Amino acid sequence: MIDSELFDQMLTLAAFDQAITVLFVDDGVYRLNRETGEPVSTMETAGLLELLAFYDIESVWVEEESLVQRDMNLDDARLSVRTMLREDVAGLLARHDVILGD
Amino acid sequence: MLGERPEVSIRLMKFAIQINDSPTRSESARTGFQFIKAALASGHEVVRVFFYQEGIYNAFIPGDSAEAAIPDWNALHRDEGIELVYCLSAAERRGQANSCPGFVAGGLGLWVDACLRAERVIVFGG
Amino acid sequence: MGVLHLVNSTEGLGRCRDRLGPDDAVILLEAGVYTAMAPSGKPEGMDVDLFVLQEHLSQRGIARTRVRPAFTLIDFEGFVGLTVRHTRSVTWA
Amino acid sequence: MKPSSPETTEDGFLLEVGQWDETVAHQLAERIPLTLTEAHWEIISFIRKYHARFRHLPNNRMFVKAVEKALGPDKGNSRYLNGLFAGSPVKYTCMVAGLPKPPGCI
Repeated sequence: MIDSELFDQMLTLAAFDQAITVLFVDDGVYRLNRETGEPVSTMETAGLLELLAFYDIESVWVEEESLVQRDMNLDDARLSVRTMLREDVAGLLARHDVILGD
Repeated sequence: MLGERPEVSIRLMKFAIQINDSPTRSESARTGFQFIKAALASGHEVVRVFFYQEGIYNAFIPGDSAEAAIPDWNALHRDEGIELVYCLSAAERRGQANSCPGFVAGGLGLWVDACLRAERVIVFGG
Repeated sequence: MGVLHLVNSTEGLGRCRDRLGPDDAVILLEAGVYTAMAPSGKPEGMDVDLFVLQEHLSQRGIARTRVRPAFTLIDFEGFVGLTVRHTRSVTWA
Repeated sequence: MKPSSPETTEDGFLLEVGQWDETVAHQLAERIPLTLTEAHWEIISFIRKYHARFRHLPNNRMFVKAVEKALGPDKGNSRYLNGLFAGSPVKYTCMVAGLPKPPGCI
């Protein structure tokens, strides 16, 4: 069940036609697989990303170092999430008007 | 001779504030409360305070001016006319009904509206 | 200009350390103020303006002499000023 | 045999999601009261598919957007949906569709 209040906040912003970028960092990467904590390539992750995509949230990133530190990987080609390096996160933050965390 | 004038140092801003923590379990609600008071004292405007996630408990735990431990949000609403909106579904999810005076229930749409009207968005807690 | 990083936990400073841009600033609040204490000098890799909320230091009985010199003590009015100077902020819990 | 009136929560949402069928939908609609037409069924079947696919319930704004994405702007707008569902589209659509209470509905 995708019931996170953070996701509802993102989806509502998207429904108001705001351009949204989602970035998973630190323990946030576990949200890519909340149920089992297994590697992130699961049906549920696909479902979450599908929901984001349904509302036109297609800029979805996960920080490489956060994955590596947690022995997680993103090798499922079905997943539309892209990885970025920690050193590029500052630049991403600077390109947005509002930054909301969890 | 007119030199270059320094930029006016005080720029008045519109703030949208989100509070995400309970006033009894964390300091963040109180930090947000004091931030808002300081912002108002500096002449800034607070478009709306939106209470989300655990922050909705602020709408259900009466403020206490005397102790000053629990923010007196109602006084802020009464004295400064600040709009206090708690997220209805976040409150329902936590089984909370009958909010304290000064608060109104609303949806995330009101938060997005505040973000769009404000020049600065600040999130406390969570 | 830049992003203002609000750090309100002891882990927060470490979390934002490698995610700072050149025009950013950091303010320590709540439990985050503990990370303003020794070792002396600037926290490694943080070449940005660093602030700590004085009120939250006092509440924890931390004397200003124990705060690293790299941090500037600031009150709530100064905190508001920082959010005016930086166009966006992010909270690291 | 089905009970003649489906058991609901205090707010009128079906207690046992598995009990839902078209007859139950009509019974739930009668209590609002709403008379279901083809136009209603199009929206009801959309929200059931949406919920089955995403395991998520939208709030008002998301719902309008979601209907717009699935069925086009003629249907994905507040005026059309409010008219069809007595001014509370996301609430009554979910209710008649046998889904739980959606977020942010009074």
